[in-house]
Amino acid sequence: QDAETITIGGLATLEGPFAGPGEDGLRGVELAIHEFGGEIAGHPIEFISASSDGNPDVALESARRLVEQDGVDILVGPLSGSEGIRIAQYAKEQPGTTFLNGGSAAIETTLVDPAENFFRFNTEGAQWTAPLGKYVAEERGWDNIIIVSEDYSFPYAQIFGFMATYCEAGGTVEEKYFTPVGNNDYSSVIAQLPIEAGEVDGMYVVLGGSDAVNFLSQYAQMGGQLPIVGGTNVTDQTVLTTQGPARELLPGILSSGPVSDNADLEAWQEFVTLYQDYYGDEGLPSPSLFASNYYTNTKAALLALQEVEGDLSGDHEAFNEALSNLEFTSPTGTVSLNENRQATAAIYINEVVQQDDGSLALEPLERIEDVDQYLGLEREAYMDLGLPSRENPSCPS
Amino acid sequence: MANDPLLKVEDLHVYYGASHVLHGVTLEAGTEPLSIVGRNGMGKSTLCQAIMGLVPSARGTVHLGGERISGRRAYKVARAGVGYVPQGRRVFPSLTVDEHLRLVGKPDGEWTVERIYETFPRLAERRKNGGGALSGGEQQMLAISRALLLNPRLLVMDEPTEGLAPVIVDHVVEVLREIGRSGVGLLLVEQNLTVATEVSERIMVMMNGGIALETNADALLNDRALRNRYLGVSAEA
Amino acid sequence: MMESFAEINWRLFAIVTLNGLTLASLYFIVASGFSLIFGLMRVVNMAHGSLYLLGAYVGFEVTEATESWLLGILAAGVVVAAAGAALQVSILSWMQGQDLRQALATIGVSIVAADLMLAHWGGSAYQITLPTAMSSFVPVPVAGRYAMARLMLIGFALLIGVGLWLMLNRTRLGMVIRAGVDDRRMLEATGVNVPLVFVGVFAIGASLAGMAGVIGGTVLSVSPGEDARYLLSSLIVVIVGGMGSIPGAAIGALLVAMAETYGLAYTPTYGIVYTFAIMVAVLAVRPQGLLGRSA
Amino acid sequence: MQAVADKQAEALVVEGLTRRFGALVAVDDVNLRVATGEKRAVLGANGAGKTTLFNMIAGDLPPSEGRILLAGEDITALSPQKRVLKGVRRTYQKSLVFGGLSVRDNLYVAVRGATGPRLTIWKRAEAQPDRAETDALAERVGLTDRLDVMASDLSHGEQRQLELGMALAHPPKLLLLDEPAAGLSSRERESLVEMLANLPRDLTLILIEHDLDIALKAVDYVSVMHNGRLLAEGTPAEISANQEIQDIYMGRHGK
Amino acid sequence: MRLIIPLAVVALVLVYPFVVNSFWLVQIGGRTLGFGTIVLSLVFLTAYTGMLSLAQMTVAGIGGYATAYFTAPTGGVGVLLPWPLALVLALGLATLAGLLIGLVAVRTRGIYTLMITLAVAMAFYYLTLQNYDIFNGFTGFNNADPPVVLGLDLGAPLPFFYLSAILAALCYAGVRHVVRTPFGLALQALRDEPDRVRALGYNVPLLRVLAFGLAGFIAGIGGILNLWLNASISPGSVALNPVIDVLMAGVLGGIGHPAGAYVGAFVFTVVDNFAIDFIARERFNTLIGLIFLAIVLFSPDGLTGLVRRVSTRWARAGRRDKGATRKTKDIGK
Ligand SMILES: Nc1ncnc2c1ncn2[C@@H]1O[C@H](COP(=O)(O)OP(=O)(O)OP(=O)(O)O)[C@@H](O)[C@H]1O
Ligand SMILES: Nc1ncnc2c1ncn2[C@@H]1O[C@H](COP(=O)(O)OP(=O)(O)OP(=O)(O)O)[C@@H](O)[C@H]1O
Ligand SMILES: [Mg+2]
Ligand SMILES: [Mg+2]
Repeated sequence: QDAETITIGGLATLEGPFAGPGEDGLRGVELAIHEFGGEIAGHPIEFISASSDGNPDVALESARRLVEQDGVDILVGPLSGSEGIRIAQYAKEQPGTTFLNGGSAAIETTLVDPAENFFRFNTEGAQWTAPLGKYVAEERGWDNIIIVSEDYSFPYAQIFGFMATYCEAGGTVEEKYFTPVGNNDYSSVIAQLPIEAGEVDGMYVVLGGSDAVNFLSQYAQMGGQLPIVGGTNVTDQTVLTTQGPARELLPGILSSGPVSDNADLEAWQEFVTLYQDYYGDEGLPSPSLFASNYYTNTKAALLALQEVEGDLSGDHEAFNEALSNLEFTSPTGTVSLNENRQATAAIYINEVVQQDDGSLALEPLERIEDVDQYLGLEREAYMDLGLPSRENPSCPS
Repeated sequence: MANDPLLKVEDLHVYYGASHVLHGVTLEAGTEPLSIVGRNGMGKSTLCQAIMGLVPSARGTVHLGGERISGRRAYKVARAGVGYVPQGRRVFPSLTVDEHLRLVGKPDGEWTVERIYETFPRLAERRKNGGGALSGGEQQMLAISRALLLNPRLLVMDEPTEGLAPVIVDHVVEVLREIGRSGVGLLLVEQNLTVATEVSERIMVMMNGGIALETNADALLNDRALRNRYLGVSAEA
Repeated sequence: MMESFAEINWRLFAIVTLNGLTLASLYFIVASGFSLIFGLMRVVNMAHGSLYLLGAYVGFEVTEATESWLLGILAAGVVVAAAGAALQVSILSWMQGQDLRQALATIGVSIVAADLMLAHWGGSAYQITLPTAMSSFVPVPVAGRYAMARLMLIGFALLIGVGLWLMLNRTRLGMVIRAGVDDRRMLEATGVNVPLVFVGVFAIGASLAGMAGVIGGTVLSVSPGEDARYLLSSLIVVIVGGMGSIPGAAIGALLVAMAETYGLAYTPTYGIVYTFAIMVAVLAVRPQGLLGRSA
Repeated sequence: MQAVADKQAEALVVEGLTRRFGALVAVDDVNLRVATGEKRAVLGANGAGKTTLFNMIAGDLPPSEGRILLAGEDITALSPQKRVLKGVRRTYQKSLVFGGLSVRDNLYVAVRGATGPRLTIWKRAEAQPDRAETDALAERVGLTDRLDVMASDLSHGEQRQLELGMALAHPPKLLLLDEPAAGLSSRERESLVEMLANLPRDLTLILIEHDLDIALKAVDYVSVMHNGRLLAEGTPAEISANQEIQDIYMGRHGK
Repeated sequence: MRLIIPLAVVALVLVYPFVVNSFWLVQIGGRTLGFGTIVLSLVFLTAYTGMLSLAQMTVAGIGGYATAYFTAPTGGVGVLLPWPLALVLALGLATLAGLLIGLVAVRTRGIYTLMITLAVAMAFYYLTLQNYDIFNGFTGFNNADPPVVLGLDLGAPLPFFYLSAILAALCYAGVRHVVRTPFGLALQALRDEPDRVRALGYNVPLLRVLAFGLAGFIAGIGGILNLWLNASISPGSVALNPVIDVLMAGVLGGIGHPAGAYVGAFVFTVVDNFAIDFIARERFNTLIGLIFLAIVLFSPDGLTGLVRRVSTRWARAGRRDKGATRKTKDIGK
């Protein structure tokens, strides 16, 4: 007997500056479906995608379209932080649909009264950076740094994670420089930064995509030599695939995040080969963080479906149950969820290196297992930290 | 060819949207001046603009000395040798008087910038004024000069004496006569019958978008009945 | 302690001022082309940013291929000029004088252009390699040392500014353009091939945008989204300075860039708000811009 | 006291009125006294300063010097719209009509501006009592059969007629006509002359007109300007007899 | 005869909810009406006063932010008020914003008005982005749901749709009425010849500012509906894209006629949602751009203009659509 189709909706930013990552994210979804041969327990899997431009309103519009118009059973997405918060909120209106996160990594999504039917099998912004703070304090012996960051919620979260462990380890932050999103001439900020190490041991830079490129090359242009560690986006694919002189500045930069190109983890290797075989030169040279996150979440959905043999009756009761208890090996290693349906997984500390073929890649320096939503603190202790903001946390020198 | 008339308009039709404004105008003009008179809203300006290629004609043709100019862009018509004085002056506010003249003026040819300044001393005084900052009459003089400087074969003038002081009108009449003698064609649309009749012997009357009558100067001046019928001027005037 | 503070602040101030000047130069170069088109033809070319971006990408490709920055900027100038001319002929010339419609049409074009460029060049950031001659430092009083590349910007700006000014005020072309803006049909009736003139002007304006793209892509970098940024900055610069006035554009560029850099340096939070506030203020007081001719 | 009294008798008094444009003195120390109900023509060569004089009386241009009294009251500093409410109306040498509105609406905007509340948003124009006035106006300027045409579709002359109609809305006290006959065909000129002849007795008219047949017929008194100065004043007869004026202005016409 | 179209529209709106699914009801229907009302405020300004304002989305945003601030405080930002009071305040603030923008823009003309309002819009965008005390910065406000009135949850699809429909209808009727009143006629006169209007006894700046105020009020209503549609508002809601979207919708529908606002909003919303289905996932923006371009090129007065021209071919077509195009054409003169 042929069971009815199960539809999966993919929601990502196919417009605006995040279009590149968005496309790669959806590749991740398709890849997972492809891996399962496009069907689960006799249920053919159908895939529909919708686009956003990073603006919550638009994300919501597309989500509604997928859920209410195309009647998807499972929605994977969205890509960016504030979109995620909005969609998680929408999930409450749609108990009949199961939502899995895409690439979005805002803390609040799964922390501030989380939706029963919203699952995030990828780690979020603060989890990504927590290990790095500890690392620079202990391995590099930094005890006084400055921070240069974009002025909105995602960077706040990354700084939050970083400082949570860094300050814990006794480090101090001399100064935080926040620059408005989308500013591209940093020379005036740079003019205020120390040129080489001294009072200040290093600089933590949390800028996205081309802004990172601009900052790095302008800092170099002004002759800056302060050692730099970066937020996760400072070394994402947009930056690593940069064309032109800025490339020379990237090798040696440290960052932390859920993936590492050269991790000799076979789960990751398999994923990369799978990706490259399926997409050839259509895709990026190697899958981006977003591809892996979308892939992980989709795969989780498919595994859970397998477990319940595609039974979505009663508002996905069994299916959601299965998801909550699911533990599996994602490209970045074992993933499991906590009571907020937020992933606990491994995080890498990476260094940018130049490959023999000239391309840039992330070389793992260290792999930290089981980083959970509370960054290894007690739940209460973590909650006491409050939510990230410009001022919070703070540990001035 | 020599035997081609300077201006030949055949069965010219013009529409504005749905309203049919010119109903098949046909006329010929040689180098002797031709005046067109008629009440307001009869289609005189439309005819001029159609000849200049400023409004598209739905049907009919216009020839200048045997060469077809209808359907051409305005600048080609102008280069073919038609000088145009539009109704309502249409001077360029952001150009000074001097710039207006130098824009079109050429060093050689009948009319030069210097000659214009001699003909209209008032303009010479206002040389540096912006077009928008001129008095109505000064603008009118400028509009006329702009057309003269092209040294055209045919002058199309749409109420060129509007807003000019009587002395200047007399003066312009002189100039037009002289132009007529110099072998340049002249198509003059006028409300001022005196001017029309002084400048040209041949007169046409337009009514409801067509040439209603061709007559001559003194017929128009003396035949009250005719004036009444075609221009609506009350008989006892 | 105290005077060391003062010292630091002076150095900072000097550098920030230099940054302001150089950024202003970049803005001016982009805006000059925009001003030419917007100011003189009353065409609000909302696709100006796209032309900038296109220029940058073309410049990058050529520079990489030929290893010559000069060839890069030349190619960009030519290619984008052609693109601009095409835009004028194929679309804008049909709605000459209807500035709202033209603005909208160019918005449509910019949407398509942005999408196609994204398809071709992807989302990553591109940076154009400097001629080694330029990638050095020069000693500057108070500021200490300063990057040659950025100083070069000022040179370019002066060059272009003077060139344009001469073209507009010392040639017949300038007159023709102004007249054409006032009453295009009437100008045609005096025998001027207005369409041709306008295509020419548009091509020049566009090529300026293209070359600006290469310069911007060298000193900063280019990536999707830059088109909107430079469109906006050009709008503000030209509006503040006054349509079609090249000196105006220069002043506008200075004001905006200074507000931006000082804002970023001293009050990062609201820096950007200020630049727009300036524009609002200027227009409220002088609706035609600082040096604009009142229409 | 006495002075004040006979000032009141005068609809318009202009004292030492001067307007400079840079170096040029467009209107140079002009003094006028126009009695209530008087019909006055202002003649003068092109660029003599007539329109500029109007602009200052109507408030469109601030004078450089001098003052303007309307029925004894100093209005020099008043805004144009205030002067309209005091009964000053003008036409423009170059027609300024509202192209996007029908002829009727053009006239109605004029009626409304001259009378009561201008910002009513409760009742539609059609439902307003004063709507009817537009027909009368159209009648007077001979546009009755064009009432529903878009003003932009009118011919030049028709626009001149409309321009005049707008100035006649809601009977003005002081009417300034700047070359009303320009662009009118002989037929329309006749009806203009008729219209001028039938203006209410108490209405004060100042007329700029280069068509002397009209100008000299329609007025009781003439002021002649030259290069911004008041050159001569007198009855039409005196003026047309004046040799100097013939030479600099009237040309053959005077003879 | 003249009633046919209005009646048809009313009938359509009444049955619509019962023939479509919740997506078409809320996201297409509701959005068309709310967003359309914002577009209406733009069309009103452009068509009847000749002033093109890009700040209408901003004014709407102010209405939305105010409503959220007073009905759905988030993260310590905002003051909870009873919803009727909140709405009155929101509309008041929107109108005030309109008046202020009018005051700033009053001396500018045509394309300059477009620019100064664009500047205002961008300034406001960055303000919301950077300010956390009033606008809660990047995150903005979430969970701003419509009130429950006498047990009727206005947030539920059906009530929300009808609420939007009623408000939209009122705004539309209001505009149609105002433009025929002496005030409205004066605005149109001012669009064509400001100097002449002054010489007829009107206070031109006052007229302009009031027009902006009225437009602000309308935009405010649209802004509140828009907020309720998304139950959230953030800087993204007043960024450059939405600001331009309003203009695009207006042009699609026809900036010369109030009906164009809703037609445009509808078409825009549909294209925006479904373009992605017609063309390869990545390139659908090209399609949107091309559609927009085509409309601008081939029907300057938008879809309504197209319809009007076709339907009135026989009767006085020439004049009418001349009148309509004039309105758009004259901007910036
Ligand atoms: N742009 C236009 N659109 C529609 N109709 C027009 C337009 N211009 C003129 N008309 C109409 O066409 C007819 C002829 O106009 P035209 O200007 O040619 O008359 P005219 O003889 O020049 O009148 P006048 O002596 O007043 O200048 C008039 O009825 C006028 O209403
Ligand atoms: N805005 C201005 N700037 C500079 N000069 C001006 C301005 N307006 C008018 N003028 C000059 O002032 C003089 C008087 O102009 P005005 O319009 O009053 O003349 P007029 O008597 O009305 O002439 P006409 O009979 O030709 O209309 C003219 O020489 C004109 O050039
Ligand atoms: Mg005419
Ligand atoms: Mg005059």
